[in-house]
Amino acid sequence: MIQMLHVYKNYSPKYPALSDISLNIEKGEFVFIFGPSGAGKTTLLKLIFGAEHPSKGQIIVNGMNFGRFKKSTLPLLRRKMGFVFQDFKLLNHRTVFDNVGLALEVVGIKKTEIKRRVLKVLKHVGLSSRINTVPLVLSGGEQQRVAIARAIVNEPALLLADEPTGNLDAELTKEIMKLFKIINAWGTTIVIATHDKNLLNFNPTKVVALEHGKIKGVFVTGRKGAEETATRNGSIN
Amino acid sequence: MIQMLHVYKNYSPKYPALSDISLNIEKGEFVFIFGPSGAGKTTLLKLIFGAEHPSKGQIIVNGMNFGRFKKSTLPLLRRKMGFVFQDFKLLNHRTVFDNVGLALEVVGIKKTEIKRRVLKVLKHVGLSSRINTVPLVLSGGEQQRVAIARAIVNEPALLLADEPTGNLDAELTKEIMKLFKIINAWGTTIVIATHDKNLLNFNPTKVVALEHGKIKGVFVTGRKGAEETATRNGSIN
Amino acid sequence: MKRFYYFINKAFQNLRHFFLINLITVGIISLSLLVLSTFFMVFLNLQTYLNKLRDQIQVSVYLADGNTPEDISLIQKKINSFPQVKKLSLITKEEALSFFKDSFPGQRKALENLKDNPLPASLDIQLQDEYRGSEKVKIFARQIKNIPGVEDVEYGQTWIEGYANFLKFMRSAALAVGVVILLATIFIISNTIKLTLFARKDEIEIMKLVGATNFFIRVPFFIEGILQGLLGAFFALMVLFFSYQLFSNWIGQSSYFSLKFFKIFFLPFHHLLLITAVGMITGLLGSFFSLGRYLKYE
Amino acid sequence: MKRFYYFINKAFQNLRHFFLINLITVGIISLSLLVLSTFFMVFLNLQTYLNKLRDQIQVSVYLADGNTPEDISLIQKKINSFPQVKKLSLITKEEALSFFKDSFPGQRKALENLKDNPLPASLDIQLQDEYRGSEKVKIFARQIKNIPGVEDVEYGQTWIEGYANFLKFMRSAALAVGVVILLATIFIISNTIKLTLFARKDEIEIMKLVGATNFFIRVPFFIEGILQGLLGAFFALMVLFFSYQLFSNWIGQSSYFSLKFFKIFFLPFHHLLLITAVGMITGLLGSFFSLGRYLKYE
Ligand SMILES: Nc1ncnc2c1ncn2[C@@H]1O[C@H](COP(=O)(O)OP(=O)(O)OP(=O)(O)O)[C@@H](O)[C@H]1O
Ligand SMILES: Nc1ncnc2c1ncn2[C@@H]1O[C@H](COP(=O)(O)OP(=O)(O)OP(=O)(O)O)[C@@H](O)[C@H]1O
Ligand SMILES: [Mg+2]
Ligand SMILES: [Mg+2]
Repeated sequence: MIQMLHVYKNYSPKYPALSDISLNIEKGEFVFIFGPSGAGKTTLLKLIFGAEHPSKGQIIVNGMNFGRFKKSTLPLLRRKMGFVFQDFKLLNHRTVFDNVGLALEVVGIKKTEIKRRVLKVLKHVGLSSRINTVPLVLSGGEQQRVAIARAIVNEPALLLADEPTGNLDAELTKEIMKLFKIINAWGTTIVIATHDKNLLNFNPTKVVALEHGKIKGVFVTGRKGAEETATRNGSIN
Repeated sequence: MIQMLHVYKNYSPKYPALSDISLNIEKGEFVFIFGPSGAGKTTLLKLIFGAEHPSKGQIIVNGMNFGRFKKSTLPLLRRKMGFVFQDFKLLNHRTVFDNVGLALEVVGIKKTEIKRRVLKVLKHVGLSSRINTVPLVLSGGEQQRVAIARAIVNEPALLLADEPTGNLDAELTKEIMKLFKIINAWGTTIVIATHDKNLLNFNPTKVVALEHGKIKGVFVTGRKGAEETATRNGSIN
Repeated sequence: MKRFYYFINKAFQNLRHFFLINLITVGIISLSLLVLSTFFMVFLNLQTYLNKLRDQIQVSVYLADGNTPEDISLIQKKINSFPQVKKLSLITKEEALSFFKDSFPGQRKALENLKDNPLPASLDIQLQDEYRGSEKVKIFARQIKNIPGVEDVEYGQTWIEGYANFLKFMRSAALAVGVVILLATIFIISNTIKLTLFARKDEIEIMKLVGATNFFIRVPFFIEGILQGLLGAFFALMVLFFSYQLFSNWIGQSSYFSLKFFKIFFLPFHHLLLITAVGMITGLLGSFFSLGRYLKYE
Repeated sequence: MKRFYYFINKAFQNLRHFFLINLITVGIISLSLLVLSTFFMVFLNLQTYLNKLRDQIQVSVYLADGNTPEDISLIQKKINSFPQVKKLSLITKEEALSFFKDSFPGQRKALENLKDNPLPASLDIQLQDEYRGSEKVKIFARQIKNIPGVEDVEYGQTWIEGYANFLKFMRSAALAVGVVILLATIFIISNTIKLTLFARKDEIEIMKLVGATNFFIRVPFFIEGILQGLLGAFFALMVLFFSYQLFSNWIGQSSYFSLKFFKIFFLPFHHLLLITAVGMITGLLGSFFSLGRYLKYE
């Protein structure tokens, strides 16, 4: 699904956000990018999403090389992805329904079908009662769930979630992780960026530990006590 | 410092965000408002900050009754408060320095003094190297720390922090909580809204448990095993 | 086709959603176009009025006293054969005298003492429209003067040249002012739209993030821009029309004005279309160029 | 005072910070004011030109043939005592005849045959400025006509009334158009500023949240609005001035125009001040009213 080969990203020459990242994520995997604040987690997800371009190195997503294809195919690629942004990126003055429906609207899906699917996914994240509210008046956790709903409503082949439970309490976090697991079971590849150790324990998953823009190691956790598998900087899998 | 008497807040008649909240927070206390997503934590803080008005009930902050005083004194009251907003509320196109300095600028403090204090507080939150960056390009955790810096730079008598560590890793969370403890030791009253159980264990503090807009109980935690003190709905202290 | 319906729908939805912003935009477009069309109307009316003045140009041919009535009708025939001539009328010596007496009543007594009628017979020629230019009249006058029996030809040389100059001056001044107003209108409309897009750049960014193609994002904005231009033009022309009505009524009722002196007319249909087109095209292009900026985001 | 310096500083900082938005705003203000001032200039020039025409109004007093030179100088004295009279000049019978011959060369031959000079002597009166109204001239003419020895008085009744009507028409049309342009300018400027504030409402909200008073937030915006108006007026008047220079040079060099016919002048100083004031005041008021909306936030 995702191959990164010796990828570097420097926003400014002084502070490289990512250096020499090589990573291979298979279709259907459930991967955590784990690291402290400023480690480069968001940057990594943005590179996969095509929202940022690597300063060096190759990124291949779904068989497409980001360095090669035409700009105009990016939207088509994105329609197969879902992204939960760390800052949500919701339209603050549109209703929750419109926000979630937008991801389907751009594909040209029919109104009735949009309605059906949006209602379903809002039920999953526990926001059925908030359908006609605007995000502006929602609580932080509610906004985050709208962002999650939008990311999964188009049943993406790849779900990228940036700190998707940062504003959710323990109970809701559990619910959302369960939801992600279900989606994963249906075949969606999932990559979650987080700084929260607790998240890692939800199920046996691959964890890519990031620090100062470098891969510190790759673990598999969840099976009672994390055991390290591959090594730093490593070609994983 | 803060008295709330039978406070209600209904954004819409159907869903009361807060109902019958009575609360007394003394000067110098360190209080957590703890509850799940949508419990009303942010609403409670906003009421204390004067950013929302109660539908019913009395709120007295620093001896001033919010129902009574003139609108024009609100800014003066706010200068003695700091607020870490859940969504940061930073000026995305101004530098970190300008953002933090703004809280001092509005009071009319001299440029050299602003510089001294901003540099000091940015060092405390570990952002000295980001001084001339704009929040737009900062990582989520960095933005949150800018928000914290702005809230404490004017050495407020009351610090309100809404989920101040939601985007911070364990290490930074510890640092920030230590910083809050220091500020608290200097006499600042601190009220933190959070859904994160882990936060509660940092030091012996009062915890106000909120759920569905109601006070479920008040605890004191941190002294090895939380012991409940006052009761639900109760007049605390 | 279903796609198109969606876009139209979306555009209207946006107009409704950003109601205040759109109201201001339409208001600004409207007023810019109002200024433009008011200018147009005043200019066209003035030009028509000046053209009417030009229609009064005529060439007077003074005949020598020795001509017999037969000579005169021969001269008439000769002049009539010129393509420049539209209408020809004879003023006999007697008619000339009585006309002179009417025009200068103060001198009537003096003229009554005369034994001979000192005034010559003349032919008044009205010219075809295409021969009213100052140069063309000059040439024609010279040709006529060569006809035997014609003593002199007059056509208000100084006046006709002054008039031509004035018209040229007016036209170039109006052209300059018109171009300024037109450019100002286009600049204002397109930049107003640019300003409104500042407030909506989040929307564009988010649409790109959920996989909307540039085309998909653009089209509703284009339609919105066109609609803004259309609405702006509509309101501008409505206001202009009602002001025109009020104004002509006021002229009609006013005792000061003889209606025939100033009968103002409204903008002709193709000018209305032109102004509407200016609104719509600048609305479209304004959206087009402003969007470019934001569509670069990824 | 230190406060004031801070505000000015802040305003300039904002101008720089929101450079593109401010550039567009200043551009729009500039063009609006350019249209307004171009209109003003054209109107003032036209009015001056028409006033010059009015200065050519004169009253001709035809004297009876029987007057002796003494009679005539008595009449002259009498007329000179009227307050309306500015200048009086005598045209003798001989002068009248030669003038007539010059004016109508076609009839020269006819007139040479005359034994008596049929034309009367006349007095041409130039009127004081304040007595040039159509009604006032009429009254004056009637008074003069009653003087013994005066045969007739002429003053181009129809022309003077037509002119007065035209002037009235022009003034009210210009007033209407001017008011439309002025209102459009004010509307456009204030709403442009409103649109720019849409893009900056976050800033206002956040300032309130950190404890800024409304006064503290407002003042830099006001100064910014005033500066935008000032800059806009400055650019508008610069462009107008250079266009004026170009245009008058073009007229001066053009072989078509006699300079005395159209000598256009630039806007007088107090009009420049007026236009600058319109820019600054609408800039200020635009900021004032737009800010109100956002300052309500808490
Ligand atoms: N657009 C940008 N321009 C310049 N620097 C940037 C930009 N985006 C991110 N950075 C910097 O790159 C580093 C990595 O940022 P990133 O957002 O990837 O961190 P993160 O791991 O997501 O952190 P957090 O957990 O705080 O969100 C940070 O130091 C950040 O300041
Ligand atoms: N301005 C508003 N208008 C209408 N409803 C609102 C408004 N602000 C908050 N609410 C609703 O009130 C309830 C409480 O919101 P609040 O933001 O206080 O929750 P919270 O405890 O902070 O939750 P979270 O942990 O998710 O931030 C939510 O259901 C929210 O949708
Ligand atoms: Mg991040
Ligand atoms: Mg909250």
